[in-house]
Amino acid sequence: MMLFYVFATIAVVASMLVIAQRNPIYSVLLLIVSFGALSGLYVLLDAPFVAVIQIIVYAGAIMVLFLFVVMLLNAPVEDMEEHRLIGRGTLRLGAALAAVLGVELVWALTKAGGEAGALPGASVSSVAAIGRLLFTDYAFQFEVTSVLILVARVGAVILARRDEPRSGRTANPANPANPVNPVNPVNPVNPVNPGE
Amino acid sequence: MPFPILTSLIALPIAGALLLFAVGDEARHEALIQRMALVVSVLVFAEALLLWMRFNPAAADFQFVERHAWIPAFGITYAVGVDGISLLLVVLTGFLTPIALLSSWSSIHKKTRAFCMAMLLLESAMIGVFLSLDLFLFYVFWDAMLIPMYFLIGIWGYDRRVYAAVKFLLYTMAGSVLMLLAILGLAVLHRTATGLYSFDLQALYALDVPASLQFWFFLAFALAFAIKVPLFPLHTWLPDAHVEAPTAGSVILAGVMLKMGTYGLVRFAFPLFPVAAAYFAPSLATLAVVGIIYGALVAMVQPDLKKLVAYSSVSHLGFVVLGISAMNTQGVQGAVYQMLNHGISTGGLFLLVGMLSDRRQTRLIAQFGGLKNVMPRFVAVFLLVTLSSIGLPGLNGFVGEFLILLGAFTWYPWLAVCAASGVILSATYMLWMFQRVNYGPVDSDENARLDDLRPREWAVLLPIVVLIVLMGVLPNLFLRPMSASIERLVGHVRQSAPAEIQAHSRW
Amino acid sequence: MTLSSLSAIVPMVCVTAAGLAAMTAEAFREPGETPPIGPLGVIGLIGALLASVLLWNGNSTSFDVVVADNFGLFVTVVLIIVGLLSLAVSGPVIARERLPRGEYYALLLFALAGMMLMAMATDLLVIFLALEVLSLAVYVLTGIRRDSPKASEAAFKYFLLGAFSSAFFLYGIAFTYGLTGSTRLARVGGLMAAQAMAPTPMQLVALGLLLVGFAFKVSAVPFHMWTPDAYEGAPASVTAFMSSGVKAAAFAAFARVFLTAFEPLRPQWTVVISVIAAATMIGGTVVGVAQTNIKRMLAYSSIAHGGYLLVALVSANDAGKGAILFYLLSYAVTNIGAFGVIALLDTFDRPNDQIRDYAGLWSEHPALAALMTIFLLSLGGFPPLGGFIAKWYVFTAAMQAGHVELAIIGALTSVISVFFYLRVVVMMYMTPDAAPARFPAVPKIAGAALVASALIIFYLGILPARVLGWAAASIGTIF
Amino acid sequence: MPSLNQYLILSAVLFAMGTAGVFVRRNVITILLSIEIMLNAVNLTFVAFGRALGSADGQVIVFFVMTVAAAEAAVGLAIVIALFRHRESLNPDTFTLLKW
Amino acid sequence: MLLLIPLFPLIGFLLNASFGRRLSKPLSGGIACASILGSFGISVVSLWRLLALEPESRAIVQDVYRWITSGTFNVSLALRLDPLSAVMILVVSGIGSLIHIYSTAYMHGESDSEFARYFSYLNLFAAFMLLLVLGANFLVLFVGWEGVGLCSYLLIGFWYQKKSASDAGKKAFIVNRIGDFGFVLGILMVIVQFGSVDFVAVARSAAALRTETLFGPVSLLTLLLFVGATGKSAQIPLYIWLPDAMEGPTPVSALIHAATMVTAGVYMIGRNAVLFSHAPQTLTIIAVIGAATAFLAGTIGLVQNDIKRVLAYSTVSQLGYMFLAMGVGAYGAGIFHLYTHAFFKALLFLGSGAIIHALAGEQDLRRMGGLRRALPITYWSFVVGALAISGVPGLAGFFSKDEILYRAYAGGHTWLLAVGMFTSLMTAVYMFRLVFLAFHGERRTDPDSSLPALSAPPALPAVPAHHADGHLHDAPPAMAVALVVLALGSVAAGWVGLGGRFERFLEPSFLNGSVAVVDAARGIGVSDGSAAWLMVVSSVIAFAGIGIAWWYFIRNRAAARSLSERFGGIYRLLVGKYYVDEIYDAAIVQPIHLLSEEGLWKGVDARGIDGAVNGVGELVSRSSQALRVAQTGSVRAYAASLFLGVVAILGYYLWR
Repeated sequence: MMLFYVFATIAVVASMLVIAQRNPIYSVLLLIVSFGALSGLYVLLDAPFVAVIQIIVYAGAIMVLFLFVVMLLNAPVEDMEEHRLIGRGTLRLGAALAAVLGVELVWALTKAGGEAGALPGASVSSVAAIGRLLFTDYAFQFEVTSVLILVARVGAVILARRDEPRSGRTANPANPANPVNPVNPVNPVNPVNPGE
Repeated sequence: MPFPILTSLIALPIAGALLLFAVGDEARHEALIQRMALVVSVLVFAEALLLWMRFNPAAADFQFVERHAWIPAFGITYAVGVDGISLLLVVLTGFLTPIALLSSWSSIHKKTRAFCMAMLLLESAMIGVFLSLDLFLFYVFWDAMLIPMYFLIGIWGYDRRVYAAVKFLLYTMAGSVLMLLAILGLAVLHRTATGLYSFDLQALYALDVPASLQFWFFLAFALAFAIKVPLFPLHTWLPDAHVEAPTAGSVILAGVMLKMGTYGLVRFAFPLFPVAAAYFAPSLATLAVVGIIYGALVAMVQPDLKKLVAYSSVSHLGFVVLGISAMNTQGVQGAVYQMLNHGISTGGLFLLVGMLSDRRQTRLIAQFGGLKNVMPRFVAVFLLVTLSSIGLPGLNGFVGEFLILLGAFTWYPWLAVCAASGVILSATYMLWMFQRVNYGPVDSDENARLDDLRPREWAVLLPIVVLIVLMGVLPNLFLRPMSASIERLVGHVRQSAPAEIQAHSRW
Repeated sequence: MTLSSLSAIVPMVCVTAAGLAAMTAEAFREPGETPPIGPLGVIGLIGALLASVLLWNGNSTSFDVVVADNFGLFVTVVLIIVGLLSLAVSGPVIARERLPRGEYYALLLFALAGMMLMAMATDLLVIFLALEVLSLAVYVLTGIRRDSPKASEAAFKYFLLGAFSSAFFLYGIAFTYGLTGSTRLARVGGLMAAQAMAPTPMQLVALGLLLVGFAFKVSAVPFHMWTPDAYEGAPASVTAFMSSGVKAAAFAAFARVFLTAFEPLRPQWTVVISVIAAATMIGGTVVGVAQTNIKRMLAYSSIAHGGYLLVALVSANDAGKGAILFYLLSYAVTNIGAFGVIALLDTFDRPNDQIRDYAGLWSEHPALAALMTIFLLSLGGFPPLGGFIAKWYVFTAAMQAGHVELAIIGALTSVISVFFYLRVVVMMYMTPDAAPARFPAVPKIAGAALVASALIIFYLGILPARVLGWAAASIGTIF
Repeated sequence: MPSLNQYLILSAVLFAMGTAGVFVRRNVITILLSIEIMLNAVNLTFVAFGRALGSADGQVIVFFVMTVAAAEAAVGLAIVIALFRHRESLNPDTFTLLKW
Repeated sequence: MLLLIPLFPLIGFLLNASFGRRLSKPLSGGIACASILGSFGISVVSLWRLLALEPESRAIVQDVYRWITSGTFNVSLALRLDPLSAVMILVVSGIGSLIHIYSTAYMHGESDSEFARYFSYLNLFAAFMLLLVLGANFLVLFVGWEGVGLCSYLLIGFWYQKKSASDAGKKAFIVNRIGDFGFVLGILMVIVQFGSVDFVAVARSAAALRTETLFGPVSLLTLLLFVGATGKSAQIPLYIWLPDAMEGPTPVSALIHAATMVTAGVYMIGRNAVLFSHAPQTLTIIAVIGAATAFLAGTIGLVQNDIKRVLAYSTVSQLGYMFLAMGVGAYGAGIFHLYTHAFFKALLFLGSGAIIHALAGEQDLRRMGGLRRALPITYWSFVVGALAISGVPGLAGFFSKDEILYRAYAGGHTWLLAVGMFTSLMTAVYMFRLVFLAFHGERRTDPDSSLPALSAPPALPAVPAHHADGHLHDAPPAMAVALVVLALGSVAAGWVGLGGRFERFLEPSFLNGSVAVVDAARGIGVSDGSAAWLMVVSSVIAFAGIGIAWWYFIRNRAAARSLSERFGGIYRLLVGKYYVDEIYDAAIVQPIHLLSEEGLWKGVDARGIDGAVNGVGELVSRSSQALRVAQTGSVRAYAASLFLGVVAILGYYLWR
């Protein structure tokens, strides 16, 4: 019980800080923290497998990817200049909406009586069981994800690839002064799909 | 299986239009294209006459009926048939299209092939409207008709053609989509009653629609038709469309298209919803009478010949609607007859005005004067057409107007009285226009240089002149075929209206 | 597992295989040569088509999450047509824009596979995965013109909002799973029916969140904001593809989920979807009036058409059953045709995507002008074109279901929409062209494809009976 | 032993925070991060529900969600890079070539 | 047989209309005269056949064909010859022929094509007029009725280059249309009341009714019919077109606007005598209006200086006389006067035509005088006509007028009698004013100073000087023949009515086979010698009138001058024709025009209705622009709208 609150507070506070940060690097790091807390919660929900891949995949891979991109683009601090197109009003409205959304969700959950009970003792937690599920019942989904990742990889490559300059209808605004090294963002994802 | 004459009537112009594809639309083929189109339309007219020959005037019911399943799941059939009411309108369409085509020979030189194709497609759509016995089919033709007309106005029209074309299209659509919903409502109603959808006209005649729904449906139908007619407050698209359309377009528009509205009232709105019709008839008639007087008064002060004729159409079609609303034999028969008259005389007027504007590139009355000195034959024809449009006895206009007035007088005398005052006004504006255009000395030398009717123009006008006299002298020739169907229609509508409504509408 | 149990996924497998083939071909090509990648895709699609024809009425299931029922197959066929047409119109664009041919075709085919899966999936998770597959592919295709800031921006907006919406969708799935302990539509349906009388808040939240996810994909107001930007930014051929394909797939899944699993909650969702439908029809048409860029204009028009489809969905009864499918077919063909024309007219050095650029098209490209006119009139719902029958069908369904107000709104908005379709027609036919001969020549294949779609439109408009029958029968297999 | 609802409420709060992220930060990266927050919130819900239902499906689904998240992240970041090439900025408000 | 009567001129019309411009004058004129003479011949023959029949059953009916059939309503083109129509066709075709012949000379100045056009119109008129009087039912009559209106429109505006001419034609047609408006409604009421349009049938069923003591339907419909008559026959309030109609060629004025067409109204009432007899109120109204018109027109006629206008007003006044007769139920007398009037008024017009012809278009009395010696034939025939119209005993006018006056007296309508007498006094005065000014005194070419100048008719055509003093030639033979024949007619025509023979002959037409309601209503026979004193009085009046004219216009002109100065106001009022045209223009024409132009067209149509229509479009595009701006392009705004949707949906579900 204690632990739950600890992890919960960490997760919430960290996430709050994530969106409170000006510097994206801090945000990324803080997000990793909050993910750690989440994996702790997963452990509490005795889902060790999820907890582990949460650390490996999320913290280990995806967040690193983020970090990588942030550094690549090295645009550490966001520019503070206002853009008249979207006024403060819209932003306030948006934030308010987010708050309202939270309230609504929470309200819905509290109003719902049935599931409020304590969690039953027994649970399937062995990695083996999950593995079996994954390759029997969920085999098809698994294959689908392989296509998904293939798409993602191809997309990432052709979008992020440094293109040879060509004349054309869009003489694009002066290219970045800083040299941009070609990145292959797909690597981190490899470990999670032995399917390929 | 007998020869599907009606289908071939609808298909022939389309076939002709496709045939025109074979010819390239280079300028050197123009003459060929024009001739081909003319031949096709003349064939259509001939076939229409054949139809008339073989038509049995004694029978009240639909004849030459063809019925083929089309969308069985929704009880939609390809059903066409002709009765006394639609017969002559089909003939009229067949009659006016070649004339319109011929009249455009000298004036249309841009994209002639497309022009001829549009005219032919328009013709088959119009014939389709008159022949359909299935509401869905009717609506298909009804809407399809708009497109060629839109292009005719928009491409070959005068200066503000685009505005006019778009206005025409949207105005008409706005009315007809609501009619579509009403049609769907009817089909759904038929389903709830019998378990099957049906868009078949006769099946829906038989269906008894609850009064409350009838009102809404009738309003939807009436709105669509009133816009097409056009009835008084909904008429403002007409002057623009008429003024901007090319001569051929105006002829077809005035000659045939406006009749779609009144035809729709007779064929659909009244017999399908007799109760509502009975309820609304007096107000409809009142609007019509307002339109008669209003149209005439506004026509009186128009500086532009085409606008004047356009407003006169508003006035004339007011008579038609009045006759229909009276829903007695004389009224309806007069109304149908007046549809034909208006088609011929107003068509003739537009042709004449077109000839003037071809020669002088203007339609302003003030620009003319003393034409009788330079083109006496033209003026003679002009005079005859003018007289027929002011309903001089012995010419076609009188018969229709008198029957309508008779029908209305036996129904609501006061309406007839007000409508009759239109007789004075029409004489006023037409003769005033005639005087300003044709009488007096020739003041400008452009006018002095005008030449009289050319042979082709004679060919265009002569049929109209003949019909004007013929329909005035031997109206029974045209009245007899329609009488049986009209008698039955009137009987059907009048019986279906309950007593208290009868009392309200005095039917 | 026997081989027959795989049959249901054959169509999408064909397409995926074609995609892989395309990639390989691209990968191993000598510099300078251009392997016939388009034809590969065509072959795959033909295979898929054959497969679906063979599977017709088979109702075979694979992995218990994919079912090749007629509903799914109908949509699959629609998607195959979309695929063929977009392959045809893509060729010139790729050549002109120097796009990476192999990747382009591969992504397009993968997206198609995802769409087919989405149409056939009977499991929320699979639907989600399929959704992601097609979305990611389309995001990339949208931004594939790397050198164009507009394209990248469009991709970015589309991606960001798409990611949000899929998060909501996923959250909805989570709640559904929590409530029913499964993501299989059948079981979900069962448990929903169990307490359809007094739905718990969590049920409603799940419903709402799923609704949001779909509403975004079909770009319904107020989830539509991405549509015009994405459509404008993407290459016209891609716009053609996504405006018809994505919508078809999304609506298929939408219909399947809401008419099977959430059918018990119909009273709950009818109201909401009706409101959204009305808002979509009005918003789409009204804003479309003011557009000056033809792609944006058509984007708004496709938003509006989404509205009509939603009407068909709410009034999905025995009358309106087929309406959705038929409308999807006719809309997809028409829309892809219209965007195809735009794609063909756009040149290397100028987009030609302003409405005023179409001035005098008639005198330069009479055929293209005629085709464009046919497509626009069909979108406007004029007989005797497919669009008319489709609208008529939807309105019939609405009247039958008693949604008269929706029918009226639909009718009136279609009148307004005609206004802006006509603006293009006015430009093409009734406005003298400012600068002559700006338009490129039309490649044979692409032209043939457009003619084919025009013919399909005429067929649907004049002899719709058979297709209507198929549509009704197909959707009959899901409820 | 916390109840299911506590987990759910926690995830709801996180989810809401994710949504809020779009508006408080004027930085594309952060916005992507907030999407990740939302996905994680959903994951938590899945796991909690799975636990409550005593089935492993929840966890399997989370596995797939993570894959999706990875893929999305890859594509998203690629798009951001492409975008950044055109404009020296990560501020979403600057990308307004397409409007009206 | 009967059909041939109108058919002949119709054929003449068709020939001249289609080939006329290629025919020479003698040929086209010949065709015209031949055709009308032909129908005159047939008329005489058919009259002969009519007389052969029994007096009571004198009617020949020819049902040509079924014209309009609609449900229970059907009309056939039927012709009916009975005493009344016999008289009419004789007058029309007879006088018509004379005028055709006269015209060949009178119109000789015109070009070939114009000449042909003139005669085609004239033939067409004859055809329609004959159809009018032969028609056996209201609709056929109406065809003729409108047809002659058309012809009068065409002939008045014959010189279409003159604006005044085409204006006059238009005015005539439109004023007639106003009358026809009433007439049509009358016909409709007849159909509704009696279920038929056939005169005999209507008369039969009308006879069955009781005479209306109050103003009932029959009174109403007869009144409506009478409105038509006021238009056609130029009675108050619609007489205004006739004076202007003098713009047409003089023979036309003689034929259409004196002898035949304008009497159609009188004929129509006579034709429906039974109907009108059942509506005493209407009859009273008719009588009063007739008397008033007679008096009013007479007063105006006194002071006009355009020779044709004087005649025109006298025509109006004489027509008023006829209506007075009809109004007091003296149908026979009315028709009798119609018949005699046809002779002498045609004569007078043709005479004036001869003068105008001789003076090359001069119409102003003040530019005439002393023509007696120059134009003897014209002079003497004119005098005969003047004597006849003034009612000098022994000439045609005397008998018919006296008959009317007697009937008025016998019917006890003292006031009408008085008015009638005073009118005939005025008639004598202005006719002889005309004679004296035109033919006596010395030759004048400039306006006579002794005549008050303020009555100058608009735009006197300047007379070529050489013509003014150069020798004048009298009427050429074609014209002379017509003048002489008509002069003889004006002398002799009256005698056929001696002892009421004429009326007895007509009686069956009025009874239409019904009971003798006509006189039963008043219970008096036709005039016998019993009222000889009345004859004396009226002859005295006639001579008195001539005397007064002699005193003022021969003996001392100054008196006339001083008189006109003493009563300056009245004089101006009369010269200004009571300013009726001006009043109508200000009260009706201008307001309508203004209303239509500013009010309806520019106001209601353009601004109101079309404004609303375009307003809708405007509204849509405005709102479109407004909504469009919401698409700011910022992804965060888009996200906001997305979330808005989410929150709204969830909120709806939770709060509901």
